[in-house]
Amino acid sequence: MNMAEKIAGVWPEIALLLGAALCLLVGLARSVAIRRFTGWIAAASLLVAGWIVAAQVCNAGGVIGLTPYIKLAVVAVGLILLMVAAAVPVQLKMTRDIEAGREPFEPGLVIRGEFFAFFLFSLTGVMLTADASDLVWLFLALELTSLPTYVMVATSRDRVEAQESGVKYFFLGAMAAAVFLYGFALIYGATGQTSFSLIVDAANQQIAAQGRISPLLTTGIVLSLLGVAFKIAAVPMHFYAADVYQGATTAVTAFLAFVPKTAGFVALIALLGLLPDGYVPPAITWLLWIMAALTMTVGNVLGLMQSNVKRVLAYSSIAHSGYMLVGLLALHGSGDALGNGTAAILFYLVAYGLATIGAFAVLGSLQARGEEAETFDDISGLVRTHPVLAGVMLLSVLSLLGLPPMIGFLGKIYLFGSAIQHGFVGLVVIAVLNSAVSAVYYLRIASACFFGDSEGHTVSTPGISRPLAAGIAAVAALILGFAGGRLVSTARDAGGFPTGRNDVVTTPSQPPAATTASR
Amino acid sequence: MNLDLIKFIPWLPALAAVLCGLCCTKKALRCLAAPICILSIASGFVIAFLHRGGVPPGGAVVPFFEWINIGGFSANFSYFIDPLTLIMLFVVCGIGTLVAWYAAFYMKGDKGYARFFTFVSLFIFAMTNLVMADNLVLLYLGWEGVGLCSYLLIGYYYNKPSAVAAAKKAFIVNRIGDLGFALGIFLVYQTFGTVSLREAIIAAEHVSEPSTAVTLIPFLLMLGAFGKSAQLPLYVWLPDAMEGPTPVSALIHAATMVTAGVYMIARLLPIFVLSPYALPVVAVVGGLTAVFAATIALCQYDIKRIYAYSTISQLGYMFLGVGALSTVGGVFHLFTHAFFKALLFLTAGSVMHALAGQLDLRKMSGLRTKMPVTCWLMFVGCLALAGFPLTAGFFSKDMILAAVMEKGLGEHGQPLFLALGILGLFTAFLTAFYTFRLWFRVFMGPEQYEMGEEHHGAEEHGHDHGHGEDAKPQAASDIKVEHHHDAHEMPLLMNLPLIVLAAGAIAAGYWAEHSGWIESMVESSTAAVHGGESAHAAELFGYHLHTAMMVISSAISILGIALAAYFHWLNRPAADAAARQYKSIVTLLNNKYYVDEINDAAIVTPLRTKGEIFFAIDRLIIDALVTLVGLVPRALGIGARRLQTGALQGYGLGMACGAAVLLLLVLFVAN
Amino acid sequence: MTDPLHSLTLAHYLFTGAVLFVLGVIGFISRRNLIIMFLCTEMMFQGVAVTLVAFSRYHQNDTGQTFVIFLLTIAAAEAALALGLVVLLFRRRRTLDAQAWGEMKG
Amino acid sequence: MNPTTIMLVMILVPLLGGLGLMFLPRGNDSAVRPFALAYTLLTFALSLGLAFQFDWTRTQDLQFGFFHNWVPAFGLKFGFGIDAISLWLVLLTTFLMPLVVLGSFTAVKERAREFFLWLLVLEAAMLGTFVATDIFFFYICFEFTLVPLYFLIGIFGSTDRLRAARVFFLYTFTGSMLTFAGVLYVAWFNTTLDAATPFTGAGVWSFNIVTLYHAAAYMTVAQQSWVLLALLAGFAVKVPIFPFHTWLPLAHTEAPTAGSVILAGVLLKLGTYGLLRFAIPMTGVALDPVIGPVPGALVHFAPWIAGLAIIGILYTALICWVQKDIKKLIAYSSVSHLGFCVLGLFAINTIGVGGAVAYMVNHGLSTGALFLCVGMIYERFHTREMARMGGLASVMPIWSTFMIFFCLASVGLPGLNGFVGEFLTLLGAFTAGNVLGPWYAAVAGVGMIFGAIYILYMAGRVVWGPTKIPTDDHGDAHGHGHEVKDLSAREIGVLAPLAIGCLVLGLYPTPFLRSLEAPIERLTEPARLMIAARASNQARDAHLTDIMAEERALNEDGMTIIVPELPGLAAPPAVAPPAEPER
Repeated sequence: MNMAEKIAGVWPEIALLLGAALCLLVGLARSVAIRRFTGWIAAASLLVAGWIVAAQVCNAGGVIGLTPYIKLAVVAVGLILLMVAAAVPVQLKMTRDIEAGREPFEPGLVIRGEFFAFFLFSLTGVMLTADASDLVWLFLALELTSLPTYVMVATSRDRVEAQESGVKYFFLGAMAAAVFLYGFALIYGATGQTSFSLIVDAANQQIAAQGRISPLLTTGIVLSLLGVAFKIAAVPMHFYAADVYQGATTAVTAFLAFVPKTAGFVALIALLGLLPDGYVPPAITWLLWIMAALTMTVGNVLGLMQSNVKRVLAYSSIAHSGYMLVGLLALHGSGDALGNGTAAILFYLVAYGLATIGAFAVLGSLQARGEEAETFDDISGLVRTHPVLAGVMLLSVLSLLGLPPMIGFLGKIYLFGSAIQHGFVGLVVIAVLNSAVSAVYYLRIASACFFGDSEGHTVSTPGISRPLAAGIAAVAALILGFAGGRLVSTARDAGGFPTGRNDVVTTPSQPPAATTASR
Repeated sequence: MNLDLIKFIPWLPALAAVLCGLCCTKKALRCLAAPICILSIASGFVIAFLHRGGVPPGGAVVPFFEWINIGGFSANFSYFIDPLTLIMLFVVCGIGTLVAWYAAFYMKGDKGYARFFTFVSLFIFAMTNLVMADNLVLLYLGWEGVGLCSYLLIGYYYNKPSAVAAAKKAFIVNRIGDLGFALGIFLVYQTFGTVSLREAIIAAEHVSEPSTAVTLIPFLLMLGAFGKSAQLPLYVWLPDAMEGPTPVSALIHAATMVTAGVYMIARLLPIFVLSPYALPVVAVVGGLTAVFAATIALCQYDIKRIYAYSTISQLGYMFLGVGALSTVGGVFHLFTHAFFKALLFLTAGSVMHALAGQLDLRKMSGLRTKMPVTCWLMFVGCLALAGFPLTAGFFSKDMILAAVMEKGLGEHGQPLFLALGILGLFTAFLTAFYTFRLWFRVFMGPEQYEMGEEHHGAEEHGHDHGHGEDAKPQAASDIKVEHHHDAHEMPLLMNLPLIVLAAGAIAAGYWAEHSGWIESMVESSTAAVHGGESAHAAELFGYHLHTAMMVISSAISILGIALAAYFHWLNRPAADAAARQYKSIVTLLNNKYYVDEINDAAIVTPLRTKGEIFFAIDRLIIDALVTLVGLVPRALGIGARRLQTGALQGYGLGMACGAAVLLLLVLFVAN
Repeated sequence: MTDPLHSLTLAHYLFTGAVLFVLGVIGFISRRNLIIMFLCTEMMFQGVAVTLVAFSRYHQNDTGQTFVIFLLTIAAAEAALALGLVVLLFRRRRTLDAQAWGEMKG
Repeated sequence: MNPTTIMLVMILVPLLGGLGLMFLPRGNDSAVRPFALAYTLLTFALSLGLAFQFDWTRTQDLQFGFFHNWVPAFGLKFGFGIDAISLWLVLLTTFLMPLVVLGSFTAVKERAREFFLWLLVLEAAMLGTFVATDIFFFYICFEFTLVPLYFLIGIFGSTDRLRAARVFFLYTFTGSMLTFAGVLYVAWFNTTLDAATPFTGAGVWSFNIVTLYHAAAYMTVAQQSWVLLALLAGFAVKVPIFPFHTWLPLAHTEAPTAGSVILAGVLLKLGTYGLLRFAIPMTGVALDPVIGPVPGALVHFAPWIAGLAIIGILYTALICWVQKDIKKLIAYSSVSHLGFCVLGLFAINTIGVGGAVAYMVNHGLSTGALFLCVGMIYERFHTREMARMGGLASVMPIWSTFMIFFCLASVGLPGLNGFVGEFLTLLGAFTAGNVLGPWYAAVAGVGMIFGAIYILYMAGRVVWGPTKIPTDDHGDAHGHGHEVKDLSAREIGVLAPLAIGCLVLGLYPTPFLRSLEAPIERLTEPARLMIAARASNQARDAHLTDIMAEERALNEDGMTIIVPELPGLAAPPAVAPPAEPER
């Protein structure tokens, strides 16, 4: 694979980066009217990126491999996120004052342009993560995903909580980055390579020589997995999630719930792809097993204790990471049907993203006492004042709960089916019991909306984009539940190939033989 | 003769029930209920009568329509008709017609007039189904159906708590027996593969070596019979059942329904003989019940209760007879008993009617001048019940006693039956005594009486507001208004059925026995006793015994009557003195051996306590366990929450330690 | 074995890297000043860097050292971000004590 | 109209109709009611149409088969098809719904639009459950029934409604999540089978119930036990089988009348239906690697489950007796009654299972009607305390007549519908040698006595006895001073069809029962064969080897639903879904 091909693969990212740069430039303009364009620029660059991806997909004759799938998902969900985020900068008091002419213009304080730039940067990072075929690349892509989000969290909201979120997110993120970096170093140390395919070759040699991979390589992968677990908020790297989700403005929270998680799972899939086919050291199986069980349990039990909807959704986000970790265990599956954990995760990411963004968008569409709605009180009796939003919220939580016929249900079939196919029945039982626990807090949200009495202080925020985004996400979650066949087969195609070795993609090969390796 | 008409016998009353039910809705239609009901029952009688000679030997099956058919199991509405059925139909429809006739007057002015006849029609429907059933399940339908009607009619005065309680008790106690019956049906089905009476009987007759299961069948079925026919220990409901209107007591609780148990055993005799112990058990229970109930009847003061216990006692006789393999005697007694007991109840009803519901023996005396017809009608009934020579009761009771003694003294004399025979004679004495105690108390002696508070004959309207009904004063009914003034004789039309019954009570026994009708009927039905030789030998030898028994029981009966006359007519203070002297026995008997109290303490209260305990368990243990399971995640949440301190370093520590622990765990433990 | 420098093996470098990393972790947990905490994360990065360079030398290829270059770049970017954040925080609370930022919990 | 279309439309009418209610002009909620009634009536008419088109000569086949690919990659389909069991339950549902809607006309005053929306959506979900031939389509509808009822209880319930709704949802949801895992397991097992295995469509993911029946037969007993436990987790809670019943009384007491009627009338039957449709055929026969076919987990578990059912019958019956709230009494009685149903199911013979199905339908009618009766009382007096009322026979004679009638139906009086089910389930248990046996029936039969006790106790307190009209807190009698209105024509219209239904099914259930024979024989065949084989141990090997050989010889496609009028294709041979081939 030569440089030209490599660059050809990243045209969508280049489009996004250009868009980001343009946003930064336009954002410097003194005129409010001009600065308003930044959002549209972001949208346009996303559309362009999407068009490029679509063209690539058409050329390749379908979504082959995880990269185009992730890119398409990022573009699609990114557009919805953009709709949710469109109103964010306006919320900053300072920005409002400056725009109203009460404060003198100071570029550093008016973050409309930067916000969208960061937004695009982060999405670029996710796409690049999917492109990664080298540890260095992977590292850079992950950092590109994360760094902008630190800023977005800290500055998106004019409240002390946002800054608290920022500091926690940033510092812990840096620490986690160091952890996975250390893991990368060990992987490099064990194989002498950073390119994925070369690492796999080295690992295969180790297997050929010793019957197993070297402990150093195992340790490296384990450390990397642990570090990347921060991105998906998996135990034990989950501590930040609730605080950060709560402190950030709702639009950013929605962003956090999808974007870094996607990057994290792509990275995890890539890292596990470093293992030779069909070989998983027990250490890694155990690690994933324990992490999955702990993550979903901790997420769900903590979700029970909350009075803040955003925190509830944060813990739900942790729990869903736990479910998806179950899919990681089934990663080395055959390409067929349910057995493929990669495909299951890819599908679930979209399912989860739609549902959770729908829920956050509903929250973002409301404000109570001048602040964003975020407590149960704020959404109490929502059905009386905003029946449509209440309905959207209901659909979203039902999908999160995995109740048929929402898309979340299909996602669960896929994930748990793949795990069962790989013999992880015990884990699936834990997972379904966890789903039952999660019903408690999802129902709390639903019952607050439908059974509570409205105190009347909750009003909707100006603008149509957020309710629209919420509606689109929820309806998509519903429709894809009924008509999810296409998405499932796309995910299956996408996940049906060994990951992280993009060169394989260009030489269409048979999927690895079905291995129903059960423990 | 075409048997097709037979199947309408139950369904005409069913139609009548529907029509009467419709009559309930409009006040103007109410008076139509009685004629409809009487007509439907009477036409049943006529149909049965038309077929009196047309029944083929061995019976015939008249299919009507399908009922329950699944997986090889089949139970349909199809009717089996043989002489035994005919006897029962005569009793049910005949007595039914007369009682309904009587009730048409007796119940006049009652708010629930139409309702009453609805239930009566329904009862006849169920009862005819019972006696005509071709299969056990249909028999069970009739069985439970009559129980239901009994329930509805006992609770007829539904505003009266005691009536409601009595109704409930009747239904539930019957259910206990019914469970045995149902299990018996199951066992029959499992053993013989059919619930058809005829097929089961044929199968039973071909059983050469009865298995345990087969010998169990009669005991289960027996349980049902004991419940329905108020035998020990399931008799408790019948005395309370007297809360119902008196015609109901006459029809259901004396003449027809309660004899269903006897009918069933007679009908299924071939199955009962499969177990060597089944019939002796029936006989023992019958004999004991007879004497047990008779002793209680001695010391009761409520007229209807006395008759109720007497009914139990007489039913005991029937069981004794059937148990002694004298189905003829059992059915014969059933037949005669229907006449005189219905007569007794109806005359008691007349007395009540006259005295505004007064039922207490101690509060009435010397009514013979006020109510001469009733007085002598009841006298006839009493004679028959007491087994006075040549009355109906005399012949049938004698046949039973003779059969029992025959088994006791015959060739293979069994001491058990000898004892039962003596017990039977003793009961006969008691019967004569308490029967005439009642009659002498009510009709002889100085004329004095107190009026009752009247809940019989007219419904207490209680809270009738908002119903557009008669206001309270009128509700007490026209008849009642004049009753408050004085006791009086009943109108002739009302006494007409009583006269018919009285005629039966006197003549039915002689006729049925001496024309050989009853014997030929029973012997050509499934109740026929096969075992020719011993029957023959008994007949030879028993002729003398029979005569002897006639003499003995006549003497006993007359002795009883005389004693009653002395104590309760000629020298009432002597009776009081005797009662004082044996106070503890009298109290015991008056309180019916405290059986209700014992049942209450031994069964009802513990069960109810169990209910309370279970309910507590349900809430405090099972539900609490569920809640506890539900609390597990919450407890975990509380634990996990302690780690979410909000402090940056704390999180860092958590992450570092967590990662380190996991790393070490998987690297060193898992590998 | 006479010259200590010649007796330095891969293990020594790795050990140094690991020590740096762990010291960084410990520092991060135990220090309360935000700037020092950030420097501790930098120390963790440097531990990784040392490890990478050592491996690069061991494997006789340059990939590891290339990696380090990128690592340092990212570290610089993070530093810039950190300083911006610290300024923002200091403006808000007039303190750099990490404990001041613990409103949200549970 | 094409019956398949009728079936689809029948499900869509309430679903779309319900959603359509949202688009009626706002502010005029009373207009919603006739619409809701019309939709349910239309659904009923359609279901009758379906019954007329149904081929009653082959009731065991899943007729009008039709499927729409949902997620082809997993083999998920929206598969429709009905046999006689489904059809009767569909008819029960569609029959009850108009009555429920009619019965709720005055009970629901606020948010009527939402109320009828949820009611109609619930109907669609229930119908979907009964017509599903794909286990996940079944599961979807099964699960989705929770949502409407959750809202019906939570919005329109009594005082403790929030807790009741939550407990109801969580309890049943938790159970059915385990079922979910079990179903996935079976489907996965199917994919591991050798491709030559007949009927199973091996190696391919499929959730077709018939395919899974066959696949499950190749499991070992241990595997099947887990599957059965997983299925039970969902269905036993739904039924509910003791000791998983505690949610039911709570849900019933708090639910609005309509919710209670549907809950008792149809939703509980989803549990028993699930057991019959999935647990019994799937776990009847297992494969031992050495011996060959052996009795499946069902046969091993049946006595235990039946034991629980019996405990439930007696235990809850006694609890009923000490209740003070009529509705709670009836709610507990449901647990007791459903115990008979479960007992019949696990007798695994035609009589017992037939009785259980009859029980499902009959209980739906009689208990549904009782809840309606209680609802009418509650609407008048705003209380359900038995201590506060009595002797209503004298003020509400029509109501009392109905009440007594339905009480008697519920007690199992012969001639009314309750008897048929009760008698047959007990008979089935009694004659189920090698599985249950006489003792089971004998002990369960005590429930008949207790049943009479508590029902008559209730009737004795409410209908009979001295008249007592409940007074409200101010001491005034409810129902506008002293006027206590007896049933209106509308209310009679609600109860009368139910009463007629009870009577017809009580006196002439033969067509109903006959139609059940074939499907039940088919569903229970594996288990029955195994039980029979166990009985005659000698004959076992030869006999079953024959069967397996025959089955292999038949080696046909696993898709056994009959697809009528498939264009361009001759109608496929009516491969009915035999668990084992016809002999």
